[in-house]
Amino acid sequence: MNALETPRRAAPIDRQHALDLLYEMKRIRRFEEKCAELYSAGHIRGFLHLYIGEEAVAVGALRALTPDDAVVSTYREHGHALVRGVPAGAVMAEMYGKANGCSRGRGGSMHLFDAGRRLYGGNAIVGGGLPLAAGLALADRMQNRPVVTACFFGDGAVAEGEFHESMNLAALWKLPVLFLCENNRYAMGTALERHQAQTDIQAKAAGYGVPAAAVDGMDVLAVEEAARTAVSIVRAGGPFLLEARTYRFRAHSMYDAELYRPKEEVEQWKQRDPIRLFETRLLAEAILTPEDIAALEVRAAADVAEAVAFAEAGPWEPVEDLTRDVYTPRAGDSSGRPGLNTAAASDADKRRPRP
Amino acid sequence: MNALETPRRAAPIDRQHALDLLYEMKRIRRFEEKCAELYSAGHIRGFLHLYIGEEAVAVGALRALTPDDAVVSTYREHGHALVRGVPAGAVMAEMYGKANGCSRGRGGSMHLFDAGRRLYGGNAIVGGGLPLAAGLALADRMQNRPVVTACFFGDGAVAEGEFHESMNLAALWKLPVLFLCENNRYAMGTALERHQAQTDIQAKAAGYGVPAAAVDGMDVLAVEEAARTAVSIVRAGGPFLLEARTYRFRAHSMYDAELYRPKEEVEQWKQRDPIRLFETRLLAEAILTPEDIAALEVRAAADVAEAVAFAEAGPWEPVEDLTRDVYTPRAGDSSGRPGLNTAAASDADKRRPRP
Amino acid sequence: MSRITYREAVKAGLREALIGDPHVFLMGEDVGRYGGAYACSKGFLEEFGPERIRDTPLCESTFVGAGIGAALGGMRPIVEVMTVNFSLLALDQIVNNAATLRHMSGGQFSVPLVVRMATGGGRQLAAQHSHSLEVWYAHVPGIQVVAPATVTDARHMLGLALREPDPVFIFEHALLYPMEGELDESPPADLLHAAIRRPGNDVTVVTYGGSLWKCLQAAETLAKSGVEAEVIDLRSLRPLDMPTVLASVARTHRAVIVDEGWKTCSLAAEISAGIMEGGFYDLDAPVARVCSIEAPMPYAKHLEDAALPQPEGIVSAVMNLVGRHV
Amino acid sequence: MSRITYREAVKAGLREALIGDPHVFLMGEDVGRYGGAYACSKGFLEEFGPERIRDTPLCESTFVGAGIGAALGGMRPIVEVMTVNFSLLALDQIVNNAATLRHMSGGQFSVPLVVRMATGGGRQLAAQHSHSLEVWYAHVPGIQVVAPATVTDARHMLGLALREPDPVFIFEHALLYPMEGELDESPPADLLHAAIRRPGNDVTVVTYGGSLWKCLQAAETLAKSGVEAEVIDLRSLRPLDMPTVLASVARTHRAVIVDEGWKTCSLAAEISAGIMEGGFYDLDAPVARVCSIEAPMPYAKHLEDAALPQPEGIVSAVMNLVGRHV
Ligand SMILES: Cc1ncc(C[n+]2csc(CCOP(=O)(O)OP(=O)(O)O)c2C)c(N)n1
Ligand SMILES: Cc1ncc(C[n+]2csc(CCOP(=O)(O)OP(=O)(O)O)c2C)c(N)n1
Ligand SMILES: [Mg+2]
Ligand SMILES: [Mg+2]
Repeated sequence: MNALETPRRAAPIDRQHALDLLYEMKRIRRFEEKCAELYSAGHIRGFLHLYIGEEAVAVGALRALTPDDAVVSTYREHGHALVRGVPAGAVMAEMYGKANGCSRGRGGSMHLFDAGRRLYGGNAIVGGGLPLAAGLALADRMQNRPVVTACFFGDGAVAEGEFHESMNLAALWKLPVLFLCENNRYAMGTALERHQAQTDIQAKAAGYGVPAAAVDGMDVLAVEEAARTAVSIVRAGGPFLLEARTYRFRAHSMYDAELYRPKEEVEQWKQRDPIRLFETRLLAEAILTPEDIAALEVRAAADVAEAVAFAEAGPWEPVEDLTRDVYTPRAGDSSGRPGLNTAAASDADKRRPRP
Repeated sequence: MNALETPRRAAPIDRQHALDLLYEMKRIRRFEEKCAELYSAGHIRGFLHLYIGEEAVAVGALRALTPDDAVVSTYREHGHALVRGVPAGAVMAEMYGKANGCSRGRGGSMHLFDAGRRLYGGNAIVGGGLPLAAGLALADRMQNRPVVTACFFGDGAVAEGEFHESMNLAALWKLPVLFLCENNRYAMGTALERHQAQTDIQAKAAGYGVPAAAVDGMDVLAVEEAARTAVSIVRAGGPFLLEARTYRFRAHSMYDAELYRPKEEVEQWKQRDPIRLFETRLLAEAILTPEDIAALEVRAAADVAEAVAFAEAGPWEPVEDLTRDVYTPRAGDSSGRPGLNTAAASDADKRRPRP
Repeated sequence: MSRITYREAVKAGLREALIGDPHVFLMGEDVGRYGGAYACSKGFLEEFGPERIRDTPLCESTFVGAGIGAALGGMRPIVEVMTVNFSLLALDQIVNNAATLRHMSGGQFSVPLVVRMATGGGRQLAAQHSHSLEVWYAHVPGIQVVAPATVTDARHMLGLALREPDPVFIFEHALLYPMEGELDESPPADLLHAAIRRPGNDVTVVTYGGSLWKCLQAAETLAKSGVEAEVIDLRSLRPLDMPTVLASVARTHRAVIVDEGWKTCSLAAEISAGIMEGGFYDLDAPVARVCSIEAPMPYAKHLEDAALPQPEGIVSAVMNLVGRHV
Repeated sequence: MSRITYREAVKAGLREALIGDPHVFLMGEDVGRYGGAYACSKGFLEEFGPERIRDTPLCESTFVGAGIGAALGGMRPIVEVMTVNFSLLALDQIVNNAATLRHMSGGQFSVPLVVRMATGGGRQLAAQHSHSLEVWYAHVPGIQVVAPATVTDARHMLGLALREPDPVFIFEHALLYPMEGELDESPPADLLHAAIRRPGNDVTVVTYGGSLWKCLQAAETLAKSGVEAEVIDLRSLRPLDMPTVLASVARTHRAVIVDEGWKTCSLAAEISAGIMEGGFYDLDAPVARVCSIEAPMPYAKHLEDAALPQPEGIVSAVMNLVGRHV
């Protein structure tokens, strides 16, 4: 195992802080276990990529951000969305394809968006979010907003040209991007050693003069601390590459037979389950009691049940609205320009109100 | 100036070797000076990118290859083609657009090809040749041919995703590619510092676990030596990144007003003109006489004059052959398939003989 | 005749190719250990070894470009781009190298490369994973483009593609992999000709790939109303077999094109323009197109269904043309 | 009216945009120190400073993607992709992000991005530098595509594009930059309508961009033979102003489309299909297309000339249609 062993911190852990972190991780876990069930039952469709095993990364890292910061994510982003504050009901409804979903049912599991929380998706193209993050950071900087853009991507994405190009651009222009690599050691069925010539991902940052660090992605406190340090560097004026070393416990997606890795490897990593690890420590250090933990379980389960109910109760978007939002409605014109509404003009173009 | 100072070698320089290198450099210089003239006269058209100032790189580096090795080049490739052995007449005729050109007048200055000499172009897309080089090297390795593919590219190309992807793939699969960066400090009008966050290009190789070196690209002997070392490493089984630090003395192309760099900088670099540098040394070490050098000049001028005559005398390809070689002629069928020759089928598809 | 799935057919074609020529190798994301995103190469790594079944990193531009280079270098690569959606990252290599190298070099090189990819929507994969961009490929001289719609074509088109000296792009509609069908004993003679999948004299329905089955279903419905549709499966998208289309239109005098791409600047537009040019005087009514709604593909099933061509839409387009109503 | 070059017009439009809105900035390869590959931003770096005139490294996918991100983040980026040829490297960002983000997010975001690029052949730049891929862009819902053919449009389309809330792609034919023309005092009212550049009643010639001037030249020649061609400049390639085209065809009963793209699956095909659908009963003859020969562009001038649409070819296509010969 490559995951870093982080030394125990001397400072005692604050009880409320511990409760918050543990709850967030449990809520993601519970939420996704439910998703898997709902997928089997046919309520969720398309691709579903579970984050189970990697919860400490989202929970630790996103703590380091303020609400004004921006987040760019991947298709394995339920955890990111939930921690960022997107209501679980809106996320679940999105996966149901309901109009009360956080993307109005247009996006599904891979395309969770929340403008109010500066969550810019949800991107199903591996590496596709990296240039967006550079641009968002540029916009913030040009508008003198002292904020950071956190960009999540997997180890697999590191091989794509966009990683290289975006790191270079962000470094050149000193853009406030936190490049956050969730290294779960696999790109679908391709192990890290078979897709990266240099498997020490954070070491690649030197090629761009970018500071970097790796952190044990199974230790939520370590992730949080590393992210805080990274964010403060980014906020002071330039990119940082943080590599969180983690592991996904489940299949790549719901269609995956997992032929590419031995069961024992998975079992070994499960010994370092970020939730169990944290619980064990909190109990050992007598910060929480078993009853505290049981209460969190109950709360997480209730939240997820509520989310499902919200999704179940949600309306379907009317089919007539199919081409809505292909283009932005133009102010002061709702009628469209009849002159352009011909058979050859597309339905979308037809519908679209023009200035 | 960033160019490396290379210590004088102790071993004396062989006279014939010196004559060869110097002649090759002079021939390129002369050839390209003529190209510039012919461009102004309208005989050469399109984009013309001169290599003047960078001659030591092609001359030194290509010496390290055998005829069985492969070469992938850029749009600034007259020097590469000439040193590789493509007859100057065929190169010149190509720039005239004549049928006796090395690409039958289809390619022009940016697309010199020579199958017999394993010169795979001539690529006008910056970075476009890098994946081809990886593939050629893969093919050689899979067919147990103990050869190397040398891939030239500029400092500007290093920013493109293909550089990153190709380095990673070549390193992962231990492909015999010599990545040869001609760092002339500018990508068109953009200086190295403004397009690379890490200006020490060879240092980027560490991100892929690839061995690398930088060499003074104005010192033809140093380039040759570095290339020989690099090629022996590649031949033994894996990629190498060699960065040759050089400078182009002329405009990026014939259209460039050179607003982006001070004249003094150019003048300073011209002090390190690879031809003058080598001549001065050869004279100082009494390896050549001024008469030797004058004789080379005469020979180079004659060769170039002959090339121009060859080009001038060349035929134009008949317009009827315009769609020839869009597809490969199919063996045993010259008639085409009349059934498919309709108005809607393209002219190219029409012409094409089918199996 | 035997009944197999489209996936098995693709797999059998690949296996035959790998067994038949030591220069053939398969390269792409997850073709090895994972067994292929659509399980078309399951077991191949064990059977043919890692030299010939090559898992690539995520780098579409480079592994497609490396396929072009390997083809130049004497190998016979089959590159799998997992889906057409990701091929957007490789278009520079395809358009500027694969399609041009022969012509640009004055005929010195060929690029004997086969690229396979899954295409199409209908699986609730939303806007970035549901493209049907065959029309873009069909626009590019220097390459061939085919779309196997039947298990027989899925079984044999790869072998035919490997006989071509130039780049061939094979588009497999992702919805077809689990589809079962009868495998014809006799392989198709070539890649180039369209096939009449259902004869009829009242209207010509031109389609390809995954839409074929919707068209055949629509034709059954139409037959109940006494309208006999001739359904043409283009098979090859470049070059286009317009003679087969025009001969049919000369008989039926009406045509509907069904294409899962967005309508504007679609492959359907090219067929319509081709009929305009070669069959104008045969037409009793304007050629109609049934394409996808011009919107990024939505995730929700009811919206996706409404966005894609469906048998009902095909039926009513035909009924409009023949001047009747269902 | 004043006489200026197309380059000066583009430059004046850019300058106005930069002066008018502090959120506007220009980004791309060599837009700053070099002054733009086509000198359209010469002097801007000095005038507006390096924050707003940003030279990017060579990384088309990332700087276009960064433009999308900056637009999401509240800026008003103008991204210059030096030429359409290099935009192939950015198509994933364009198709999968710029065109989809609004719809995919359920309308939460707009992408107010303008991308400019040079397009077309005719300068002996050979196969990789002579593409006319406007048709690919015109296929994609979620974006707008325009092609200024006149100095007036070159001057004003950028400003109009900056009023649109969604991504607009501006294609400038590279041969036009040095062209002089009269600048109309009154700017065009919108981006969306086609313009009749020459009225006529015998045939409709539909075109856009660099080909407009070849069509006008052909129309002059035709006029000498007594054939009056109406020349329509599409201006907007997405959406297409088919009503203007159809109204013209309803008068002339004949149409020729002139498009520098390769013929198969061209924009010309879409116009032809659109006339099929909306103007079939008006036609006296099938719509014809004059496009580029389907081959990678050769370098040699005589071959390139033969590959591209030329006035003579347009004249003879029209003469074929009207049943006369020159
Ligand atoms: C450009 C692109 N290529 C291929 C795919 C198919 N694909 C989806 S996820 C994935 C693996 C990505 O691995 P990684 O970046 O490590 O993320 P993880 O799934 O491990 O979180 C692949 C190959 C894609 N979505 N986009
Ligand atoms: C993908 C791509 N983008 C942009 C261009 C336009 N262009 C041609 S050469 C060049 C600069 C390349 O610089 P470098 O790689 O350093 O090579 P050099 O010209 O210095 O030899 C640019 C931007 C191109 N040809 N291809
Ligand atoms: Mg991973
Ligand atoms: Mg350079």
